[in-house]
Amino acid sequence: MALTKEQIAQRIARELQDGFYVNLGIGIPTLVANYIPAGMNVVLQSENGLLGMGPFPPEGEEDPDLINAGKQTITTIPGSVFFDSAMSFGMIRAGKVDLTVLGAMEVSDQGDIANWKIPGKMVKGMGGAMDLVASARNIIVAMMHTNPKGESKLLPACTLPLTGVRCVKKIVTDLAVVEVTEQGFRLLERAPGVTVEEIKAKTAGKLIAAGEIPEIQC
Amino acid sequence: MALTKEQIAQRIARELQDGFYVNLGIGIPTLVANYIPAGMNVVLQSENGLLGMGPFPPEGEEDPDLINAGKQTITTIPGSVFFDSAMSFGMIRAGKVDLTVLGAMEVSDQGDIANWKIPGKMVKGMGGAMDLVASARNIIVAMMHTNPKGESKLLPACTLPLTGVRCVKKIVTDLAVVEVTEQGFRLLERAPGVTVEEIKAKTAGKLIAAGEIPEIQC
Amino acid sequence: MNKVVDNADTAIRDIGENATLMLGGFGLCGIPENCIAALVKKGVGGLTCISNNAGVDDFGIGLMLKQKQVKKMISSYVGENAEFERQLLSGELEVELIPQGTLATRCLAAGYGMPAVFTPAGVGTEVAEGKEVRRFNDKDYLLEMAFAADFALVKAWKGDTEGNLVYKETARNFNPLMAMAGRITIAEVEELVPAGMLDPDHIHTPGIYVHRIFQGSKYEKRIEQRTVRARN
Amino acid sequence: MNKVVDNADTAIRDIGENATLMLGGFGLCGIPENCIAALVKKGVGGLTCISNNAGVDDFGIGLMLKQKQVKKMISSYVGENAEFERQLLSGELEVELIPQGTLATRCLAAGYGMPAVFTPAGVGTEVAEGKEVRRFNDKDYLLEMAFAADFALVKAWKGDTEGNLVYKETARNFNPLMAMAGRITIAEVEELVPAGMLDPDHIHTPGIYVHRIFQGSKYEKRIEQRTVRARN
Repeated sequence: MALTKEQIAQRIARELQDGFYVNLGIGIPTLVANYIPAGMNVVLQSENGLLGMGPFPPEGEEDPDLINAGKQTITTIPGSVFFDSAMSFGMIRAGKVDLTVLGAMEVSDQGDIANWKIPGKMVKGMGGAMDLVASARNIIVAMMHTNPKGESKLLPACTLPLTGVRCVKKIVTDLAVVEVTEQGFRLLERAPGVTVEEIKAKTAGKLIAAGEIPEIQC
Repeated sequence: MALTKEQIAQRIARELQDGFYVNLGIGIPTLVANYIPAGMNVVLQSENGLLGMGPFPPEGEEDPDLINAGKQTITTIPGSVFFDSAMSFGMIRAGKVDLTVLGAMEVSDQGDIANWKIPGKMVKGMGGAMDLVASARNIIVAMMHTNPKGESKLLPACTLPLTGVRCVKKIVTDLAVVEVTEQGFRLLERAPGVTVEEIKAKTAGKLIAAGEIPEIQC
Repeated sequence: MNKVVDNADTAIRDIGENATLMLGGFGLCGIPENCIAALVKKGVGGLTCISNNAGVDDFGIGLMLKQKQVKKMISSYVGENAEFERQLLSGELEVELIPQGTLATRCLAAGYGMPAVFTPAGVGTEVAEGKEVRRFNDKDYLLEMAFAADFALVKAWKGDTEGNLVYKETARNFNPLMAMAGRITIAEVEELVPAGMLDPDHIHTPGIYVHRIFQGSKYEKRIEQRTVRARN
Repeated sequence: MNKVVDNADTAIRDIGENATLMLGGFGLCGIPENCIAALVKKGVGGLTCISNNAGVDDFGIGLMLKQKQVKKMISSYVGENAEFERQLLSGELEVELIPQGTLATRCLAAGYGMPAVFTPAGVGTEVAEGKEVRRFNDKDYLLEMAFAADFALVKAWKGDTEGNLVYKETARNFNPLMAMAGRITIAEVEELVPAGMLDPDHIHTPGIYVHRIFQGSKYEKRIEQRTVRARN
């Protein structure tokens, strides 16, 4: 059975390590924050200038000066720190953020990612995505395995304008956990009850599935 | 009669304008601070990270965390601000400092300056001098017209290793006020009682002395 | 020299047609509300605006867009408003989209006297088109130029009469960077205090970068995405 | 993950022979006294030290020089001590002098992930020898590389258990820049407080840049040039 968005987030949360600084994109990645293991110290970076992002505020306590990169009202936690956008992207470029999780429209089996622009449609902009993918040491993409038309989003080459090249390290979809290697996608785990054959059928890029492929433990 | 060091500083102080941000080097330049006209708002920058340098502290109130670029204990004034060395040289490079006054061993009639190194002698380093001369929009050199051997310090070309090229705008010495122009040094003023001929004799670089040369008013 | 001016109208008095402006803020957070209102009142047009976002239909830069005062936007993320989209599609408005970190760093470069900077953002994408690519330590970088802006309009929480500024929380964002990058920098603050009232260790923007300052009024500080959690 | 360590000895435990270190401070102001003392005690040698100055004979980096632990100094201004001069003239010590702003900016570059920066400092001088010169807007600049250092040793006034740092007055100087630039950054502070005790708007170095932190002891904070005025 395919994973829900919550389960994708849950699976990604298993990649977290104590002491990690993490940047979570909009959408499924945001949900990862809900599954940080208790007792694990993970600090969330928001690229508009905050380390140590807390939960949404209780109603009535919204602070217009305190938002995240998705422009949502949020809170701080003990140890939070504010800084300007140059320092924010400075620490991103310098590789100080241990893990970046973001959504994508397409990923290639070389690790290229497209997630900001669809030709012919209104383009809103790349925001901080190009900086993040060009800089982060460890990028996990959270997305559905196929698009609403049923077409694979894991491709031999991206068809949409790129956000970054050779940068994605791992992909967690509703069907599988896939690693990007020199040889192409390598299937690491499959959703409970989903066969390797189904994943292969829904992966347009080169997929290596060697040996026993375990089911995803969320 | 040749100017004293205090009089050189006094003359340079006449170049100040209300609202100026000024960086004063070690030696005679430091004395300029004593002659800021009353009521004129001039803010002193110290390149180790302070805007709004105040006077030396009263005895017993020295603060080891509060020094100037000459490593002297100093004080702040209302409106002072501290910053790191990157921002300090950032504002210098960006041309935000209106006037830089520094000493020199040699200045050429092209505006080159040498003030950091004498071959064969122990070299202490350029500190912030190369950044200042390469960046400042307005550089005045305060120095004696000749060295202790009586040799001119205003030369056709510097003989010592350079600190910066084509950067000095004006020179105030014990004998004269000289502007650096495309055509060479231009004599603007002479010390009281000092003749144009004496200045010419003590200036090895090209010196233009056209028309009546007034005496320096301190 | 007195940097303090009475109000936004006086502060922006010499912003003319076709000027290039930087406007601080991220979304609607930390935007120079008073300066924008004054620009709308003044009606000056042909503006090039460097700002991370372009406001919403009835707030922020959106108010200037509605009056067709903006010729070109240089931003990282836009289109939160319908009028923007309409003008863009009709060709009335020119838009240059650049990565957010590149936007920030090109401001920093201007403020720090660096003519250009190298960033990996956009390598291998359409952002790299026409730009110099250079390899350092086995990684490619784009050469990006420092911005030049006639005016920077920034919003701070507190400021003093010397032009020193302190920002609050994430309303800091691009404001200190743009404050450093304007040929003329205009700061509006929620509270203007005499010099000496701000802790010199805690000033974010030194006054040397600020040319005019005024205490703004009637701050709306609108929230774009109000998100809350249930009270326990 | 706990960044807090007991003392300087623990903090510097893995600094080995021939390591490249950055040391914060300007003159004797804001130097990592405890870390230097621990390095002197440990006796590790062959060090390359990036620091604006090199201390005096009996304080700061001078203590390491006396023990011949330093192979190379990268500084903007040195020679306030006799032992330094002796080692330099005898060829025991290698010295690379670079402009102070270049030193600061090469640290900033490392901390901000910029591989190289352009600066006009040193154009036309011996500092430019062997370096790429590039013209932007009719002005020449040198291309200067970001620093790479194994360890950065910095001194702050206050710090919290997350590694966030606040500096005092001009003891800030190079400390926040080097804090960002070390592969491993070790911060010593006069007062270590629990996370949440520092105002998040007033932190100079975010903890993400700091790997180890400890509360130092017995700060001497020596004054190099004691200058006073007569009391009125």
